[in-house]
Parts: sequence; structure tokens; C-alpha cells
Amino acid sequence: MKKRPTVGEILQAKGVSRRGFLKYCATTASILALPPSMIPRIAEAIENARRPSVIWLSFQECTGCTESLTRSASPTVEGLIFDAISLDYHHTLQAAAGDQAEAARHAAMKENDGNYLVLVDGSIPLGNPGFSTIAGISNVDMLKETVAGAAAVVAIGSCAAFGGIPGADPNPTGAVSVTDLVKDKPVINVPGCPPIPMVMTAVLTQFLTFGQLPALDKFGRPLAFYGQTIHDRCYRRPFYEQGKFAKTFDDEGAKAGWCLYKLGCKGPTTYNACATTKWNSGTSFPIEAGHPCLGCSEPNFWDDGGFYEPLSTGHFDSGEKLAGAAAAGVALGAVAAAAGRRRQAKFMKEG
Amino acid sequence: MTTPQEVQRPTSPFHGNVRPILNEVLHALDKLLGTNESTTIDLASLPFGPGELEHLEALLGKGELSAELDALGTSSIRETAYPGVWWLEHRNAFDEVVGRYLEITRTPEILSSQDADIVAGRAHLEDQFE
Amino acid sequence: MTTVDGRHEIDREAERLAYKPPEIRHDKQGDMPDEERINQAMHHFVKNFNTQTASYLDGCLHCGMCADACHFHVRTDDPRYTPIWKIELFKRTYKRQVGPFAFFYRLFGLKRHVTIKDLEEWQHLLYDSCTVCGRCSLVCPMGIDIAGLVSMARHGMFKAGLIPHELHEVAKTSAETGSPLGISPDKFEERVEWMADEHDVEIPMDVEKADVLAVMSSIEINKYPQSIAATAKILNASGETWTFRKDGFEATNFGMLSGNPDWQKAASMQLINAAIKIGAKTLVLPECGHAYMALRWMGANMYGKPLPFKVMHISEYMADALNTGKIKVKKLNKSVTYHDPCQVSRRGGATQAARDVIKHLGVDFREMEYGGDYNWCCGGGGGVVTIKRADPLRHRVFKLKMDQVEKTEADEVLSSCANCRQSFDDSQAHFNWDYTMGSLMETVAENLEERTS
Amino acid sequence: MDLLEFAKGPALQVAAYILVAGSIWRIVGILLLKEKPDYSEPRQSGGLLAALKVIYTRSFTASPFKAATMYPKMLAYVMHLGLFAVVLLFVPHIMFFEGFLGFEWPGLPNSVIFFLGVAAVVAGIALLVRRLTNPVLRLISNFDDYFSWFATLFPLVTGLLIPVRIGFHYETLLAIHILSVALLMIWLPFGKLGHTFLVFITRGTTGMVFERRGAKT
Repeated sequence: MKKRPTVGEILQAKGVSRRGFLKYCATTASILALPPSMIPRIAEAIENARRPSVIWLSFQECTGCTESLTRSASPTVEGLIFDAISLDYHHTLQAAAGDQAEAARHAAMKENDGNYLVLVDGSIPLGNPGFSTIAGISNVDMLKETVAGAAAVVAIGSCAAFGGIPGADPNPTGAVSVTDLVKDKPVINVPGCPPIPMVMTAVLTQFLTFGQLPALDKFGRPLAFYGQTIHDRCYRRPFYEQGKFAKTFDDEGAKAGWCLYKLGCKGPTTYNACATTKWNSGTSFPIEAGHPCLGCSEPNFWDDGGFYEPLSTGHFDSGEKLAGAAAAGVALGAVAAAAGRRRQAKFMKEG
Repeated sequence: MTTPQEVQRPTSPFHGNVRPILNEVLHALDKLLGTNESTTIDLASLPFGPGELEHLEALLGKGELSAELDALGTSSIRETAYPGVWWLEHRNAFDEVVGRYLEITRTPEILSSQDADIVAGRAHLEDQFE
Repeated sequence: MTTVDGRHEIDREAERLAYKPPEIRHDKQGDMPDEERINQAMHHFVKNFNTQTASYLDGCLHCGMCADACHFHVRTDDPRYTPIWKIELFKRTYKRQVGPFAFFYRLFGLKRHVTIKDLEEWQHLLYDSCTVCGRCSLVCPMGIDIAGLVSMARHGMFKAGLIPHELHEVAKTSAETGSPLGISPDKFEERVEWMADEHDVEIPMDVEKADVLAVMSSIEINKYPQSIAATAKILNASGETWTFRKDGFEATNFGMLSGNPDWQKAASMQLINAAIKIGAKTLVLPECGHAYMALRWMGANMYGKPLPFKVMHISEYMADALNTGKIKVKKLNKSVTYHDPCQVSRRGGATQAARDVIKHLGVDFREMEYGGDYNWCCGGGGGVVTIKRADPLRHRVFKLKMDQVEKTEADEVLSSCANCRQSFDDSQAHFNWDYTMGSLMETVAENLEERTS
Repeated sequence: MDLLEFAKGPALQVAAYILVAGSIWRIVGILLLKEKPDYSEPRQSGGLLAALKVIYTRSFTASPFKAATMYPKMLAYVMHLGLFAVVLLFVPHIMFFEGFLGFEWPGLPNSVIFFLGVAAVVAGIALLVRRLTNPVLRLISNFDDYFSWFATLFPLVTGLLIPVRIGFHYETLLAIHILSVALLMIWLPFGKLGHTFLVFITRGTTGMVFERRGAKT
């Protein structure tokens, strides 16, 4: 097996100066949400990192995640990272199709056995294997086959990470997440609908530079990006603290950019980096655009109450049951009083 | 193409995110003077409302020195009106900002010539003699 | 060599080294077995539970503020004298037997059964250390009428035969003879005649039909007989057709104080029947606090329907007569303070009457600090003055009253309750105090202006 | 279903049923006991107006008792007003109520609410210390007093901790907060916290009984 070049070698071959490299490391640190003091270590790690092989599997998905990633893959710094990986299989992006494509997948698996990364977007239907197939192979079979020799699996997007929209109630296809199926390999969840492209590349960069998996939260998400809530990092947070809320999408509060909590913002319970990393090369993010956070990077976000229902809203049934409770109270009270009176009468008779 | 409706930008840039940064810069300057320790603040990791970053930039102003670096796109390294506080902005080949930092230091490291480059440059110079 | 008095044990737990106070005497009437006493107590607690008492017993927050209003607690700092604690057994029985969640209390044993030891201990709390003055009811943030509950709790204690002997004896005498001091109708008549002679006043007795029935308390008949004459003078002066009756003269109600509702009813009915018999429009109660509570506010309920006559305390009657000009009094040149009988003022609502009378007397009236409705009790109400063993405690409590009176620096202290007067006299003797309590009624009677018309 | 969903859904729902049923049970259980008619001739009119009067006036301390009860009364005021403000004037709470009432009212800024909440907690702790050290309160206190204290302070503290975070996630703290509120709702009708509704009945009774006598209420 020929030795893949290190990233340092690749950059050097491209005539990038040390200053340029330092600049690159600084921006990488920024992407990885690492403190600037880590730059020297990153520099060292990147210099010696080698191109890994990546196999991308797309199951029940909308290609939004790929769109998100490829939109970001204009030649930016993170784009360089993609130059540094070897995307050996991605049936949407690759030119090859059918048997040829599958052959490429098998070749990559064989050549990099035990070292390649598997990226998955989309959920896997278990209801009927025929619901979603690629080259006649059911999603679940392809996943199991591909993952067998992988170093790690990255579940890209909320569908792969948590089941997502295909898995939403009533879940007609019996969709499950990658973690539901892959138990013996490390799985990194990069949820979001879609995930922030920079976050996707950062996870790969992390793997590439340090050769290890990032620290994960209880949902298997890299803490570096999913460690804090949107609410915590939201520039509108001061308005929340002041109790200034937009009540409709076109009132004075909305125009003044007040907090969107009342409009159902899920920022306080949503762990993601949108508020700082932002979208479209740092242009904006939903709250900045005036729309509450939907909480798309959280499990079951689709089924977790209305998007426009404030978080503090309780989920009550109709008032009828409450009226029933009240009626029960009246009955119990009457019974208790009657029992009390009966006791009194009995005691009076006894003297 | 026109936008379907005019979006009103909030008139006030004050969401309260600028002040804490200035405070942090102040402490970093104390540290620089005290223990000669440099600090780098990654502005991308901090929340900013519309207009706030510009507000911060304007507040810090322009100092005596500014340099431009041309490596993997241009970068501007500029001392602010407050000596020791540097504003660094990295751009990629497409002139998109990819990183923005405040460095509180005497000279930002990236301004210094790097050994690896010196070695490569020296070899290059030697070639000139042939 | 010193010898140690072995009768008193040293209490080493006390804050300061001290003798253990002597055990409180627990009195028992009758020879019921303990089981039966508990049963009786519980049954007669339970009888009292109605919407009103339930709302009180369910409402307590255990804030303890009533302790700050109770003279017994304020003077001793003994937490057991916290008013709400005095009805703890009553409350416990309510929660266990009748309250909305009684079922659970019984099922899980959340409130333990009342024991004979509890009842014995509470005898001291429900009788010796509560004058039913109701001051605690005013501080309670929930507005619980604790004094009223104490009265009801006494029903159980009485039926269990667990009340102080003296009070039981007085109540029994009252039930048997119609007077707590055993004053027979003939003795009463004798006294009336004597007073008529002594004070040269006409005193009608056993008139068949009269607008006003006047009654007296045994304390007055026995200890302050001049009250009889004073009553007569005032009623004569106001031009009423009135009478005393031998078949209904006793205003005190020791059935109520001791906690026997049957005796309470019997005593009240005696007066009610006498008044109805002569077709009285008004029944004038003497200077007696608890008599006012017994007849004015509880009489109709004993009767079972509204009374066909008005019930007035003598202070109310005097205020009315003075305000309408039926009687007139000379102006007095002295300073006076007034001690409010709890049952007449605070709990009876006739606070203003005495003040109206005092105003007509033209004296320099000096209201005590927190006088009127927030007045400190004399310490002898609720039957306490009859309980000999409670004397030291009562005297201790009286100190509050003394301070209150002395602060006014008034020449004289007046009141309108023979029971208060009795406690004052007793405590005065105990402390060699300068103040002697005067009677408002007697003061008015002595200073009546002759009718000019 | 995660903890937050459980808290917001079934837990709160069941707690609401118990709160409503238990409160009415207790009220009806008291009101349906035998009535004691009062045949005495009233000195002045009583009735409902008298009840309302006392419900209002007992919120304040009569001057003779002010000195003696100043400390606990002040603490109680701070705690009650703090609780009132926190429960009813905190904007997310208003939204919670709006969720089923359908209308809203103006709230207070979070900083004010936070301050009042902390003040209420401090007052609550001071009241507990008093209960544990004052001989009267030690004697008359029972499980109800201590558990009711806990049931009241627990949601208050968990609520205040949400913005402070301390190592927990927002939704975890929110879930704990809602669960603690559910506990409070479940306990409220049965213990002394029932004074939230009994205060009207108890004070009202005194108003009806004593106001007609013209006696001091």
C-alpha cells in the first residue's frame, strides 16, 4: 500500500509559505472552536496528518446535507481540507455509477481496511428493506457491510443522527438512526437540518489532524460545536434578560430585533454553533434573519411540540379532563364530608 | 434581483456584546504589561448582533501601523488606536474573511519571518549564485 | 453542713441551673377507666366540628405568631402556651376523624391517637393557661378564632372528667343550685332587700310584666352587692319598667366556662325563659364579661331560634341611656383609664359603649396603650380565676396588666366586669398594688343627676 | 420521551389534575360539613362583604403586634411577594399561562425577577432557620411544615438555577424545575400550602362570625 502524503507535504507542494501555513492553522483552530493557544499544536498535528479515505453513504435523505457541504466547498480554507481527504465514494457527487461506483467503494474498503471513515447522511428504513436501496442493496445491508472495516462513522445531519424527518411520527418506513444500528464502531453525530458546513468539515479536520475522535456529548455530538446552546451565544440574549420579546413576526419588537422566545424559539434547548459560526460564510443565522430557532439539531425536533409554541408552554389536554378532575374533587369532598358527618352522628349516639 | 420586502435593520448596534470584549482586552493589556503574556481573542467564537462587529472595529480605531500579508489570500494585520491591540483579518483567495482575531501582543507572531521560510529563502538566494 | 431539700429535683437541662418546677396537678372527675375518658374526649371534640371550626382547624399555618399575642406565653416564654398548641389535641382529632383527608390520616396513621397522658397535660393548657381572651385570634394571619376553639375543646375535656377540680366544683354547684356560689333565689332576694334598704333605692322583684329584665352575677351578689343597688338606680333613673326575677337572676355561665354544653344551655334557658315570661323587650346583663358572650352571642343558639328580646350589656345600656338623654351624669374631675373585658369588647363588639359612658362622665380619659380591642386580659377570664393551682401563673401574667395601667398614670382604673374585678382585687392583694379597680356601672350610679323633669 | 417532554406533558398534566381535584376535595370537604346557624341578633351586617373585608385586612398586621411579629412578617412578605412576582410576572411563566388561558399580561425584566426570587429564597431560608431555632415553632412544627417548605423552595431554587446553569443543561434544569413545580402542585392541596385557597375560607369565616358582632376582626 503506498503511503499517502501528509497534509504538510501537500501544502508545501502547493507552494504555501510557513506564514500561510500559520494562517491556515489559525483558521483551523477557529473552525475547530479551539482556543488560539492551541495553534502550535494544530500546526504540528496538521503537518504530519495523512489523507484518509472517506466513503459517503446516502440513505433516506434529501441531499440537503451534501448541498450544504458542497456549497461551502468553494475553495476556502476548509476546502483545502477536502483537498486533503480522498472522497472515494459518494454516489451523488461521483461521476461513476452503478457497478462501477460499487466497485470503487469495495476497492476503497479493501485498500484502507480498518482506516477509512464512513460518512452517512439519511436515516435507514427497517420497515421494509425495499423502501430504499442503492444498486439493489438495501440501506441497512450497505451500512453494515461498509461499516465493518471502518475506523469510525460520522452521521451527517439529523436523519442519520437521530432519524430526522423520515423517523418523525408516524415513521412510516421504520426509519432509524446510524447509532441505532452501529454499535461496535465509534459514531460521531453531526446533526442539523442541515448541519453547518463548517462543522462538518471541522469534524473531518479534527479526525484528520489529531487522528482521534472529538469529545462528544450524550447524543454523540462533538462538544466543540454542540457544547453550548444557541440561546447562550445568541446576540439577542440581552433582550431575553430584559424581558423584551417579539410577539408576532411583524410587530415593533420583531423590527427592533427583540428575543424570539415567544415566537417559539428553541434556542435555549438547542445545542449548535449557528449563533457564532453562522451560515453562508458567516453572513447570518435564522435568528438574525428574524426567525426562531427550530431546534433542528436536537433529537425528535420534528415531534417536539410546535415550532411556534414557546418552550415554556405546558402540554395540556383539553379542559374537559381538568373539569373531570374538578368533578372528582367535588365528589371526593362530598364523600369525605359525608363520612365526617356520619362519624359525628355515630359519636353523638354513643354519647 | 430585489428583495420582496424591505428588511429594517435594527437601528442600535448595542446588544451588549461589545463591552465584555473591551473589558477582556483591558485585562489582556494588564497581563501583557505585567507578565509579558500575549492573548489572542477569536472573534468568530463570540456572538455579535448586526452591526456590532463594525461597532467594535470603529471603537478600537486605527493605529500607527498596518501590514498586509499575501499568503493563501490576503490578510491585514493592523494595530488599533490602542498600542498593543492588533486587529487581524484573514481572507482566502476569494477575498472572503475566514478568520478575525484580536491579538494583544507587542508584535503579532505572523509578522515575524519564519525559520522555515528563511531556510527556503536562503536556499533560493543561493540558487541565484549559480 | 448544708442540707439539700430533697423535695425539689435540680433541673440540669434548664438554661440556668434551676429547680424542676413541681409537677402540675392533674385532676380527674369520676372513676371512668382511661379508655373511656379518651373516648369521651374524642366524641365531644368531634361534635364541634362544623364548617366553621373545620375552616379554622384546616387553616393553621404553624406560623407561631399567636404566641406573641398570648399573655401566658409572653410572660413565661413557655412554648406550650402557644395558643394553637393548646388546641393541638382538638386539631389532631379533627384531622383524624372528620377532616377532608381523615381517611388518609387514619389509613396511614398520620396523626397519632390522643392518649390519656396527652389529655392530662392539656388540662393545664386548656384551662389554667387560657382565659379565652381571644387576643391570639387577632394576630393570626389566617384569622383563626383560637379562643373559640379552646372553648369547644373544653367540651371533650369536661366529658372525659379531666378538668380542674375547682372549676368542676363551681360548675356543678351552678348546675345544681342555679348559682356557682350556691346563692339560692331566697338568698338573692334577701340581698336585694338589704341593698334596697342600705342604699335607699327601690328595687322591683318578681314583677309579672316588665320591659326590662335585669340579672346579676353571683360574684356581684356575693362580693360586690352594691352593684345590685347601682343597677337599680340606673334602671330607675332611665324610667324603665323593670324587674329582677328569682326564677332567672344568675348571669354567669359556668357550664360554658367549664365545657359542659348541657349545663351551659340550662343556665341560658333559665334567663331566656324568665325574660319571655315577663314579656321583656330587653335583658340587661350585669358587669360580667362571659355572661355577655353566653347570652348575647350564644343565647339564641342555645334557644335554637332568634331571641324575642334584646340582650344588652349594662355598659351598652348605659351608653344608650346617656346618649339618648334618658339619664344624665355629673362631670367628674379625675383621670380614668378603662380595662376592657375581653368578652364584651374584643369578642363581643361593645368596645365603644364604655367609652361613650366615660365621655359623659367628663373625665380625663386615658386609653391604655393598645387599649380597647387589643387590651391585655386581666388573666382571670375563662374560669381561670377559680383555679387555685393556676394562681402563680395568673399573677405572673397580671404584670402585663399592671404595666399597662401604670403607664397611663390615671387616677383610677374602671372596668365593667365583676370577674375582671375579682382578678384585679386578688392580684392587687398579691402585689400590694396601688390601683383598685372601680366599676363603671357603680361610678355612673353614684353620679346620676336627679331627673329634673 | 425525554425528561423535559415527560415534565411538560404527563407530569404537569397529572399534577394539574391532582391540584384541581385535591383543592376542590378539601374545600368541598370543609363546606359540606354541618353548618352552624347563628341566631343571635347581629349588631351590624355581616355576610359576604364582611368576609371580603377580613380577607383583605388580615393581610396586614394590627399595630399592637407589629413589633413582636415584625421579623417573621417581613420575611413572609418578601417570600410571598417574591413568589407572586416570580410565578406570575416572569415572562416565560406568563407565556406558560398564556398557553392555556389564552391571554397575557406584562411581566418584569429577568434581572428584577431574579432579584426577587433570590430574596424569596433568602427569606425562605431565614424562615426555616427560625422554625428550627424558635422554641414555639419547633414545638408546633411537623412534617407538613418542613415538607411544604421544601415543596415551595425547591421549584424556586431550581428555577433560579436555570440561568446560572452550574454544570447542567438548560433542558435538564428546566425539566427538573417543571417536575419540582409538579411536586408542589401535587402537594399543595393536602398540606398547609392549601392556605393558598383556605386563606379565603378561614379569614372569610372570621369575617362572617365576628363582623356581625361588631367585634374586632
